[in-house]
Amino acid sequence: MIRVEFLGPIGKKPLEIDAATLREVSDLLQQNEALADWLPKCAVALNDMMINDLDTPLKAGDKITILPPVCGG
Amino acid sequence: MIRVEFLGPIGKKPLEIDAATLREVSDLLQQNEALADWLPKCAVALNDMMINDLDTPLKAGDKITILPPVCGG
Amino acid sequence: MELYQGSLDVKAIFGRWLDEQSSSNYGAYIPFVGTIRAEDGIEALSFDIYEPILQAWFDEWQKRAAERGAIVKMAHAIGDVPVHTSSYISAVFSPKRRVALELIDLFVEDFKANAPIWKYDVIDGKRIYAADRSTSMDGAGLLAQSN
Amino acid sequence: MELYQGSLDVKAIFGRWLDEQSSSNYGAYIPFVGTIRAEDGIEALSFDIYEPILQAWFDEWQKRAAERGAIVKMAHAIGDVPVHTSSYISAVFSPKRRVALELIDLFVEDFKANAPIWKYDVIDGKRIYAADRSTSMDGAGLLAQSN
Repeated sequence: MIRVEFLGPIGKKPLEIDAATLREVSDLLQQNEALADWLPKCAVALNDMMINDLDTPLKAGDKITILPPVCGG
Repeated sequence: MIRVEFLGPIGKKPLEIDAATLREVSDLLQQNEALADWLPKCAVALNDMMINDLDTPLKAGDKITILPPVCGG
Repeated sequence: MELYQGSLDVKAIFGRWLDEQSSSNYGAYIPFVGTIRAEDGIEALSFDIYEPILQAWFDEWQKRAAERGAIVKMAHAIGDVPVHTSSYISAVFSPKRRVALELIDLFVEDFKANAPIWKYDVIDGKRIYAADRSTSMDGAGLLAQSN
Repeated sequence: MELYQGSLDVKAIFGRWLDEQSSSNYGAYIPFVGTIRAEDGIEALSFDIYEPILQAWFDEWQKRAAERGAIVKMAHAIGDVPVHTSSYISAVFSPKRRVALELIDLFVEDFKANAPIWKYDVIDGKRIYAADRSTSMDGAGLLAQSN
């Protein structure tokens, strides 16, 4: 299982999903209407490392983090 | 009389001179060998205002200040 | 990197960083102190922070600063920060003035763009995400791409 | 503008400026703290200041800052300042981050170029003009022109 966590204002509980690549995660999340507005604006981390490649392979126990637009300071 | 003051490291006592314009002050100071190395590097103030014009007229009681290269901080 | 519940004690943090580097022979110390402005009827701002990625971001910046002989410091508030108090302090120490002035600008701007911190207006006790002032992080939209 | 005999009390000055502006609704406060580095065998640096022109320079900067909604502050030491102590603090307060970051850079650089302050190395108790690190002010050479 892959754990997907949604940070800050998204206000959505974590999901546990099956996926072999980040592309499969993308496919699954895009089916979720509550995320339609968020996904185009959100960055993604795998095990707390920022990632930029949809072909990133996943393994059981991986944690994916969805980061909405930020404003520190 | 015009008073000419030399600041910081120049280490020269003030002069009292007669001069009608800054150009005349320049002529007088250029005759002073001790100032030969300083004058090309020094900026000038008249009554504590920085000036850039040799034709600036002078009047009795004016104070000219010679400012060598600076390094605050 | 230091995270605090609520407003920062600006003088204490400034003074401690100064003391810690008092014999490090840095010639320039530039802190940036961010204070909550009273505007739009807010009583406070409130912050969520995701610490693991903030720490990684900060560690990467410490490396970038070290390449120029400098160090960076950062403190940020978690939760509610009332107006006219401080939520954020960052700082650069450097042997030289130019490096310090350049790094504080880059460091603060990259912080605004990429530190995983979310801001909320607090109005009548309610917490409202500051969507209009927030910016997408580098790489945003990856999961929204058509396949 | 504040001038002090000898080293600056950095924490006191930083804290007082912070307190003075505590309800001014500035969002950004950026001090620049300059500290004497131990190098080239110096025991201290020493400074001469010509206050009337420094005050005029500072007043002009206060106007420039005001045009952008900001204010500037400055403190400098007169006389000897031992290594690892502070000779110089300047600061910008501004409603907005970008203005503060831009002004502190311009303010500090113009200070280095045009504030009427002369620096001396103190080595074995002797005061030696720091000629190699000093720069001519804007308009230098006026009196050396051939007529």
